[in-house]
Amino acid sequence: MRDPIGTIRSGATALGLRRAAEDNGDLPADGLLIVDVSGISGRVSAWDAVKLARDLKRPHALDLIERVFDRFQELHGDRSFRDDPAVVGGIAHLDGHPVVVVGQQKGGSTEENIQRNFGMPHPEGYRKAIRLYRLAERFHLPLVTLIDTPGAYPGPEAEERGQAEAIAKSIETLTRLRTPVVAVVLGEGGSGGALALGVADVVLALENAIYSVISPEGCAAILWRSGTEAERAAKALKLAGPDLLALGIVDGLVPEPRGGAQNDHDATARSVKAAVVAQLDRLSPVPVTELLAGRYERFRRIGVFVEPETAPAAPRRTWWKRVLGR
Amino acid sequence: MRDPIGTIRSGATALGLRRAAEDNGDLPADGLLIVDVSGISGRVSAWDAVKLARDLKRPHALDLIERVFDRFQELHGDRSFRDDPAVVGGIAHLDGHPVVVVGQQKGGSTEENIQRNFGMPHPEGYRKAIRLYRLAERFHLPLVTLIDTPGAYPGPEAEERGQAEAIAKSIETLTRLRTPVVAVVLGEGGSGGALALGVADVVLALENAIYSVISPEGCAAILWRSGTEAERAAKALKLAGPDLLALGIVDGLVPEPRGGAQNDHDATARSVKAAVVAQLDRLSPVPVTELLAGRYERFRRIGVFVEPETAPAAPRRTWWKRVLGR
Amino acid sequence: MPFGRRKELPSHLWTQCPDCGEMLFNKQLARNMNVCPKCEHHFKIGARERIEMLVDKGSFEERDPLLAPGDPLGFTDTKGYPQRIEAARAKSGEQEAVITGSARIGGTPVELGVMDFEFIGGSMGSVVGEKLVRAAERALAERNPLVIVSASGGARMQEGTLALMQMAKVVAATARLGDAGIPYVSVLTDPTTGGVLASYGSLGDLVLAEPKALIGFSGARVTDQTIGERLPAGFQRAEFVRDHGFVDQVVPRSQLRDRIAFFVSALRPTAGEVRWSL
Amino acid sequence: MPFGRRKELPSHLWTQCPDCGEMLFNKQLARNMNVCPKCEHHFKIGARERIEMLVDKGSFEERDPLLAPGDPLGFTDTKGYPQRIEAARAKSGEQEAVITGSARIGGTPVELGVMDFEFIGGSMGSVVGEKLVRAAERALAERNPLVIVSASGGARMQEGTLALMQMAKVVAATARLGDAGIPYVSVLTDPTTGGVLASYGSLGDLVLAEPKALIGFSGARVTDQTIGERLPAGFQRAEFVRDHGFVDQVVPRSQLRDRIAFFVSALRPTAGEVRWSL
Ligand SMILES: [Zn+2]
Ligand SMILES: [Zn+2]
Repeated sequence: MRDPIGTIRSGATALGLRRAAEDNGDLPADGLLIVDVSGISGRVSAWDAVKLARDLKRPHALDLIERVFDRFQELHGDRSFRDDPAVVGGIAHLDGHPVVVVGQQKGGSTEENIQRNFGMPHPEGYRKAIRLYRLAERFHLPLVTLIDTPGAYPGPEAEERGQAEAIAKSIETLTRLRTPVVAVVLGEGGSGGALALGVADVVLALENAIYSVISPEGCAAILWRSGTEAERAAKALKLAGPDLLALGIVDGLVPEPRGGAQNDHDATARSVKAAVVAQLDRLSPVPVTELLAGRYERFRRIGVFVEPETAPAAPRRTWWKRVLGR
Repeated sequence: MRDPIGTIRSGATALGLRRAAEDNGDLPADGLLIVDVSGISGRVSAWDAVKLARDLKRPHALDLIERVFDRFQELHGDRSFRDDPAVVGGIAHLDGHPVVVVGQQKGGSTEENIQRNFGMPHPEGYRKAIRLYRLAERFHLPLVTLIDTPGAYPGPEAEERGQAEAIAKSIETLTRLRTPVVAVVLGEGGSGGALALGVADVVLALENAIYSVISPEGCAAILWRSGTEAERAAKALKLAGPDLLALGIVDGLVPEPRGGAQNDHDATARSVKAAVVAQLDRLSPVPVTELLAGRYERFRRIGVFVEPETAPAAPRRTWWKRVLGR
Repeated sequence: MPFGRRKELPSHLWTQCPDCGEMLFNKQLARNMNVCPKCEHHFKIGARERIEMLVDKGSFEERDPLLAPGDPLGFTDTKGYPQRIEAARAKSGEQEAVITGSARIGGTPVELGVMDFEFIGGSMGSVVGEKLVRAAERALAERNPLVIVSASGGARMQEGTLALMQMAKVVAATARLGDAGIPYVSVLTDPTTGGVLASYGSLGDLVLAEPKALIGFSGARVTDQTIGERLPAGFQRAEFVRDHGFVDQVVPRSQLRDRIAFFVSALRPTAGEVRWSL
Repeated sequence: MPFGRRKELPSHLWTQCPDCGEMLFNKQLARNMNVCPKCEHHFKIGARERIEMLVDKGSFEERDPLLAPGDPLGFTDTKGYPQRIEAARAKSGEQEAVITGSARIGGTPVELGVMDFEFIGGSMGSVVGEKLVRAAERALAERNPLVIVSASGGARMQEGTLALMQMAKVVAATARLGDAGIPYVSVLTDPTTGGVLASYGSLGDLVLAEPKALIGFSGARVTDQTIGERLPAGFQRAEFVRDHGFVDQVVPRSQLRDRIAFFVSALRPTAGEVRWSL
């Protein structure tokens, strides 16, 4: 997405950004998905979206798996260290088709959240995900990922066991996975820990989901040096559904029931199911090489930058100024 | 190797077993390797071979790597848990060719042995090996493995982190690795923990090396219910070089200096280098599909069994006898 | 159905459950697939009983039933290897430690291998290796899923390094299935240890285990003696091994057949195209 | 050679080593590649200095030097994003947080990307992503090894989720190299954290690191605060990360050029046949 400076500088509502969403290909415009940001009326504030996305009563991965899929058989373990309860996955039927599904799992209660580590995976959670991705690939089963995490767990054991490597490898595996992949952001899409499940042919988000490079609280602490500016940071980060659609981060929004997904898990599941099935109907006949080329292009074009034909060279400092750091 | 009952029953010196060695293909008979078991004179007893193979002063993996290869650059880590000092590996030049080398590393002193865990890898050691196998495959570099271990470490942490899975995956990776592989048993080839590095196109052993399904001490403890019968067990297990050659377990023996490899590391290294280079000269031009087919066949044919054309059915017990366990 | 050969059996008519101490009538136990009705203790069962339990009725065709071990090392400890084989045959009623064949599970044709712990501790020698490789090769040729039910103390010492090499031989064959997109389901039953676990036992696309089955590389006794530490609770039991990431599911015996049927149906090999139909 | 831009620099003429406290003349330090001659502390250096240090003299041809960030979110905290960019340019003398180009290292042609920590903490936004992807795509087209030297606090907050997506964008490109048998060497320098480490930083066929470089997913401060435990000695330092299995070698700055030269020569891409010649 290359644009003249003027267009870019005008910010998120610029034509260039809206075009990204329109570019996102041939999503069926049959009302299952919101694909046109201009069609969204009465959108909630960024901060309300953050609160909705984090609502304890919101349907979490297993709530939706139970409703969207049939005969789900959970598979455990990363084959190297541990079964991470913050990541769930297995084989299931979707509308009569066998698929592999992998998701991050938050709890619906404090107790369950402690068991699920609040949906924050350890490295072994990502390695379990990778193993299941490979299972899908080997047997040519479509892969559905469900994203819902505040982020990867930042504890010292997670660092020691290679949190960064695990996320990186998960991303890498998805970029080349030889089977269709559909990702759905259910609630919180927290940074790299979310992206590890988010490299897909089609990336969808629930209407009130968020997807962000950093938590609003973290951003506020760093940039405003104040945790209380989280609301302002949330707005600035453009992390809510309509922004994500406008920016081309997601390809479509799955409508939520009135007031939010927490009010009706069944209705939410019906929307998710319809959306995912429609996408897999579309992707399944595509030859794998085309699929991979399309997936590459989808992420390849994300980014906003200016590329002047000619421009003045940056002022270079003399070497001694650079040595002296001034 | 199928044989009529009579031949088999006559034991290890039977024609059928010697034939296995002769079947092992076109090893160059230029004196670099001992490939004919009948040509071995003055072989040491099985128990002496065990003692020689375990000699602290015997050249261990890094002793040989230093002498056989040039510009060895050690690479660390399994990319998931730890760098295991009991497994070493990296990229080096061999006779002017870049290769990947991976070996089990014993210490030459008690102190070093503690650091190297006496050459007994943890699961992460095998996972490091697998990573290096894949590196060799990706860049079409030949792989040389050096086997020298009492066995995989049997401690509880090793069990928890999947010792069995790590060994199994290492074996599996080698069976399908798309680059030439030469394995050399340097000293102790201890059970599955050794085999994890031992699935190769050509498997060599130093003349006084041993390779066994179980340690003589372990075998004696189980079968004779006495640790002091280890010497007898060593003999029964046919674990010494000439036996391994006769059984078709190894394709050739690398001659050791007079009295054993411990007496002259440099001369041992020269023998190993000549043998490995000769094998890689032979294997490198072979197309990968043929290489894999040959490697499959090499292991496929190992085993001695009887397949009668017709035979009486085994006596079946009636169901109630089986229920009652008698 | 004659479920029933059991080590733990102390009497003609009843058995005491080693877990909960309950006295169980043998007939009642057999009717319950040799699972204690009170505490769900899974008694060991033989390979024939296992096959009857798993496959569609009448669908099992045994392969290579007569393949028999040689005595390649002339191995003798307190008795000769051939005598041990004879004794194992008499005790188990089987020719060797694995039974292989073709069958259907929930309608899906599969190649099946089932180990029998009563035959020299389910130890793997040349015959076990050869029969399993042939099963895997049939699976590859027919594009049928492979199912192996393990119960083994490991490699058979009496065949020395030849037994060790069976680990590589079988894995070489199952690995080919993986590359060809043909599913391999490994079922670990009490006990699966040593060389069987350190080869094909651990390598299923799916690894299932029976409740509380002992699953480990080194026997717990070896580990305990070597290290001299106390072991964690549940060490080397199926649930422990699942929580440490190596077993997909712990499946009660009563559900095993249906579970395998589901998996071999869902992972049915295709000709490379995306599977988007049942 | 002008090695020298350094945070730690407190004076015109001399610098105190933050590790050993030694007072070092700046000229002496610059001559020693900005490594403390007493304790081997590796001072941070800029991207231009790094490139001069690594490539064959005169071989570097910069690519895409003018690619500049937009302000897609209209992001303003205490100041606007465009103002932050301007300040970073003035401070670093660079247009963005990565410099890319084609060069030779020890005679082997490579594509090179070097990050500059002084440009908004080496943060990765759309320009870093685009320049690195173009470098990887050139490496693929020319079948040249790719070398990326990282120094980064992670993704650039001011570009929001677009910055996050650069992780996937760059990895998608480096992953293609892997499939094509073209080597990618990742060099981690002080500090490499966050989204850069959690994407291409960790994915080199070989991962090298400078001594004591801070390498971690979450900043140690974040980890410490989140968990409230004391951290192990050397936590998130290069040697610690190597011992935990994620770094192949910790390479002193003085040896880095030769080491990379060896690796890109040994792993030189071939047309699929086995490499059995130099
Ligand atoms: Zn009971
Ligand atoms: Zn210093």
